[in-house]
Amino acid sequence: MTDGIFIAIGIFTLLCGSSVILCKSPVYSAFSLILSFFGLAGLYILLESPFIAVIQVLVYTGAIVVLFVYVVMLMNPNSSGAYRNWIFMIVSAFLAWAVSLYLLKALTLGVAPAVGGAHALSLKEVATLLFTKYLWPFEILSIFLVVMIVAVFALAKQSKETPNE
Amino acid sequence: MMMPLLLAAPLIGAIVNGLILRPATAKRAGVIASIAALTSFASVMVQHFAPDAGPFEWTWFTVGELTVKWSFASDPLTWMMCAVVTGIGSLIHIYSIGYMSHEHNAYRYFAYLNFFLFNMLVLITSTSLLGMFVGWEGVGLCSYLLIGYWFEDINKAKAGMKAFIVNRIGDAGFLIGIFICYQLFKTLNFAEIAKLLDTQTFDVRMLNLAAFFLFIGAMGKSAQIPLYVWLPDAMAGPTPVSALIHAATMVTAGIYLICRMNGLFLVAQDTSLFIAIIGISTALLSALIATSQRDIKKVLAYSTVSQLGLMFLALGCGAYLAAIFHVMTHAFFKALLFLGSGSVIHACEGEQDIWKMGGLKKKLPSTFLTFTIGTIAIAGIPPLAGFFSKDMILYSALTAKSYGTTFWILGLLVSFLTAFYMVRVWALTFLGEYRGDKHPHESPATMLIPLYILAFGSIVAGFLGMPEGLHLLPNYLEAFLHPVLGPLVEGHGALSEERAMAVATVSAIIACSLGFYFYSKPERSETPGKILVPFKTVFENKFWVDELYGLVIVKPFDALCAFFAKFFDPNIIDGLVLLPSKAAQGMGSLLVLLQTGIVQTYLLFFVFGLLVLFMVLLKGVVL
Amino acid sequence: MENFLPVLLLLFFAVCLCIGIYTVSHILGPKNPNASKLSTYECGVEPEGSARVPFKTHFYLVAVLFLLFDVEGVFFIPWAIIYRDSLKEGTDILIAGGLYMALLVLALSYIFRKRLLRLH
Amino acid sequence: MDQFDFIVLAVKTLVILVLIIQVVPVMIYLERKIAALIQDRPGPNRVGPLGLLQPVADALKLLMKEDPVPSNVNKFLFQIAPFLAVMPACLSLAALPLGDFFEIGDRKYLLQIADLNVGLLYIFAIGSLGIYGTLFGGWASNNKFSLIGAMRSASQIVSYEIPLALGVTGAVMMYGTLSLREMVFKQSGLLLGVLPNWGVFYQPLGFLVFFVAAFAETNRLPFDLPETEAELVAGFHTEYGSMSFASFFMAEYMAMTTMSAVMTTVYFGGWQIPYLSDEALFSMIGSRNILALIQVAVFFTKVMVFMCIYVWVRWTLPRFRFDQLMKLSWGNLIPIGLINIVLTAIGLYFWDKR
Amino acid sequence: MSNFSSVYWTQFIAIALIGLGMVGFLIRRNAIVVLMSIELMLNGVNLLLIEAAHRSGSADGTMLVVFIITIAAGEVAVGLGILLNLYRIKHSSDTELYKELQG
Repeated sequence: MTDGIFIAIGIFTLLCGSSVILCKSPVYSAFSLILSFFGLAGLYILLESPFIAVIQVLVYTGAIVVLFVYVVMLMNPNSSGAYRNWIFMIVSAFLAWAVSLYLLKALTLGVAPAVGGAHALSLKEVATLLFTKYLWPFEILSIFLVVMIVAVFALAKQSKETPNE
Repeated sequence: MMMPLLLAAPLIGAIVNGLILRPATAKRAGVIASIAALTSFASVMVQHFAPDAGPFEWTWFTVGELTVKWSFASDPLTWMMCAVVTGIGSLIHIYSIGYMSHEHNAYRYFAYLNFFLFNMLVLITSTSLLGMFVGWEGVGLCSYLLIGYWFEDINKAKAGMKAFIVNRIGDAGFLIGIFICYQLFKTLNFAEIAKLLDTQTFDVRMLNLAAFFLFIGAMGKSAQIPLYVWLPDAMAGPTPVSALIHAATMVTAGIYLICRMNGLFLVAQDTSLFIAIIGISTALLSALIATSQRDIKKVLAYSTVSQLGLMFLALGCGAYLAAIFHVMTHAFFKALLFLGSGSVIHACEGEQDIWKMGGLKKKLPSTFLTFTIGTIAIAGIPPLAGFFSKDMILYSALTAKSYGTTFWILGLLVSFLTAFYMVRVWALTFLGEYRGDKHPHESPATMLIPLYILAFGSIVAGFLGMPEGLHLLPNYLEAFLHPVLGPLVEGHGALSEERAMAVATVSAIIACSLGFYFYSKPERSETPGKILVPFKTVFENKFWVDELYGLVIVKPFDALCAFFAKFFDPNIIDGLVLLPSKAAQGMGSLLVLLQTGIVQTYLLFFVFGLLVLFMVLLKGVVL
Repeated sequence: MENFLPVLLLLFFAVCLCIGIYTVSHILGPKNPNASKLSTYECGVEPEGSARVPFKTHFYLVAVLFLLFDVEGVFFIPWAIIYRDSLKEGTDILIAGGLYMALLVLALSYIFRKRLLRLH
Repeated sequence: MDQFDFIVLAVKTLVILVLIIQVVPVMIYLERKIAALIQDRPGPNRVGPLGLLQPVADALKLLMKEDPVPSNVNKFLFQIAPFLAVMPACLSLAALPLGDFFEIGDRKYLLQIADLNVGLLYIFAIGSLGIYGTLFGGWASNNKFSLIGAMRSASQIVSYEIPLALGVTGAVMMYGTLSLREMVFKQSGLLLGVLPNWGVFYQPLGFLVFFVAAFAETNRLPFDLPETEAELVAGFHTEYGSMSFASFFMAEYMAMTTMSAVMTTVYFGGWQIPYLSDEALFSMIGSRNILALIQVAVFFTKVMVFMCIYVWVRWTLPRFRFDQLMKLSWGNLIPIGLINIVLTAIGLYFWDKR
Repeated sequence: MSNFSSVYWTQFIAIALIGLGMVGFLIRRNAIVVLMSIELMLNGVNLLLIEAAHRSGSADGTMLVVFIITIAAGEVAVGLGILLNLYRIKHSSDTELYKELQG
């Protein structure tokens, strides 16, 4: 039964993913992006990591895509000429297809056997791991976020100088 | 001991004059030069009466199995030529002391003159073709330097260059001839070649070819048909130069070459015939031109060319003795005539146009006397030198193996014309009233003494080679040169020798009277011009030969050079050089097209690279 | 995974609710559109020009700051969960949290310092 | 997970969903009554006894009215926006513990839709999706004022989510877990003999930040800047007709209930009766299910108390200006939240050392 | 739930997502959609990581995903900031107009 749900959600995500890149107007692609992230959250739940699912929904869907929608609203882009010319589409489609096939092959080559019972990861275990083994990356990431804030302010200041007609 | 002194004297004179005592006055430089010439003449005389031991030898260089030895031998032919060259050379040196007295840096002139003498002696005395070639080149150089002595004047400088270039063409032919001789005989020594020609038989065609090329060298130096154009222009040099180089010595080098190689030319019959034809046609052509020339020196120049033509006629017919005899006599009276005209020009302060002279009999008595002797000699009136040598040539032409009579008739016509234009010049300059605006005066003694000596020479020289038939004097010359030039060929022509002599004398007398009749009175002097009107312009313009050469050779050559300079070099050569840089630029502009600046294109390249990376990493996998 | 099943059910029921509301209102509600109803309501004023007029980047800046601070806030929660238990082993959890807090405060003061959000 | 359990689960989910949805009409009625009380006027009493049927009348009216779709809008987004607002509101109920558990036969079933060990985080995650309703609604209706209204309300919700998270972090530090059910169990017992062992007494500052942020989250006065009738004509849902307009309001009220429920669970002991522990109560009553009912009743009374406070605050405080709004969130609430975390950390350090 | 059918499905979906993302940022002219497709690819990677974590039982994969999400957040923040400035200059979000850095 769970396989069925898994495949269903998977297909749903892929559909939304393809509509992200195919929709002419960016608002609709943003909307389909939200739906695909929901599908992904569902997949994460099925893969027994609820913490990541919630983080995904909270950070990705709740903040990043909001930013996307904001920018889309700010820019109100006209959806003329959404795609590049034909040759590009065919070439890129082929290239993507080829690379994906190779990726798939590479992954299946290197598949490690399912070692140890795949027990559900409780939230506490994940949290402790974060603060023992991965403490320094955690701190560095916080520094990264501060730097990002400074960057964003710099960009915003720059746009302030240019006339905002 | 005498032989090295013969050569060393003029060389030392040239060095002293040219390099050491540079700022010498004309007189001092002239005296030094004359002393040098006289010492070499003395050494020649001493050489004759007390000959040295063997040939003076000095190896020059050895290349492979060819060793070139520089050796000087004195056999009768060399001695005679040296005598003529040094004799007349020293007379001209003395004469030019007076002639060049008012020149301010005459030391340069005398240095060149001595250097010329040295080179001529090297040419004559060397026993190998290569040694002769060295002399040959040196003489060419000196003639260039001397013709272009007044190089400030562009025309004179051009004349010098013209002489040099035309000579070079001849020298090239001479060099090729030397190569072929070496190829054939493996040696360049005259004696050895003569011995080989007697003993071995060679391919006749190759011999002819060698002879032909040697003759081209002779043509260049002795101004025959195709390469004679430089001689009339060479008159641009001072008159003594013309006298020495372009009458007596240098121009005879060609004849001396052929006499020295007479063994070869005897065998090469076709070339000899060719030489005869060229000789007679040059003689006829230049004689015709000479009749209508205005400049006194030009007339004498063309007469020299025609006399050389006669000498080559003799050589063509195998009469080497006749040629050499005419060389000797011609040296005397032509030098006399040139020096005479020099003193006339000197008197008229540089005026050379005979129509602006006249009546100089009274003002220049001694010049008039010597000039008349010279004119009579060249005209071929019996007692003087000209008659005997010219007659010997005509008779040898008559008795030649092929076309004898036609050569004889043409030779007769040439001597008739010679007499006519010489009397014309003589009459126009000395008889009648003075037409010029100058006031001529007699030349100083230093110029007159050589004239008298030469005049005496012109009279006496004839008796040396009198033909046996007259039973007056034995033929000393023939006896003297017999070992070198071989026996006199007794041929049978249409007329006997005495009768031929008679006909020649009668024609000379008729020509003289005709010339005298026309040109002694000024009002009659125009008539020959009017009679031969159509021909007159042709003769005056020298048959437009210079213009023809200009058109045929110079213009296409210029065009060729222009083609290379303007089209070939900039486009082809530079094009090739710039090709790589242009190709690189082309490639560069191509690559720029790829840089469209749009992010997606770069991303496409990125993904493509990724794909290639995967393909490499997962070799086994096929999509 | 089991305890997320009810969420799925809840999702299903919510969707049914929405669809129900939508269909009921469409069935019951009358449909007679006229010009005034169909034009966007500009409190009586005639609407002109495109509605989507670009406005100050202030709003965008707020959204970006929210994104970055939200991520930092989220990191606090796992720290909060294990704070009490690992307090027994030692104070290094405190130090880690303190460092993190310091950086957060630094970022916040930077925002005030820059006065870009008209917060002063 | 056999068949029977699944059915019970489905029924339970449905019942809880309907229960929470019923809160909306009750709230509408209550809001009007309390507003009237504050403004010293009788309030709705025409429809039915004491005006109790007024909400039913409103609902029917909204259902019956036309739902026009203006011409120059993005049809799809315009119509889906209200439901985008309702969906998160419904989904966030999943983690709320209404009571302990009830029994059918020998099996026990929890009195909440799903006991997630990431419960609280789940609620915030779903809560943060509420923005899309406003954003897409405002943008799709192609109306300058509604667009600006949408932007403003989005900014407001966005900037008040952070203090919300920070406020709660203090409590999470104390309880050490994100599951709401465990939090309620941890709040049983007495604090210093007198006070019930509720979170609010441990985390007064945390509660304050959370309480203020909750108001902003639901766009309730004094933060209802976006829908101000005077300035922006009713904000982002100006163009919406009957039912869509109603769904926006429904979403708002459900969000209010969720927020009050979370406050009661985290800070006021959820279904715990202050001085009566569950066992004592069970020994008095005897049957587990009746106890469940009592617990649910206690939970709902607490929620209703908070809802009344919402309404009370709405009709007393004046509206904030937009920049004041921002200043309050970034300038005051977030710093206080951080201070609260620091204090809790230090407090716990000494509390555990003892 | 742990022994669900095979690794095959998740990897296929993840790689499909990555492929879609790749196609997206190659063919779309609108800069925002390009960024969105990049996010799509990142999520594909996250899915792979989670699947690996699930299969191997260790939580390292989860940690990595958390870090990826934060960095993606930072990236989007700055990316969209730059995009906005470009829009301010070019008045359009069409990537083919951002051509200055060429040649």
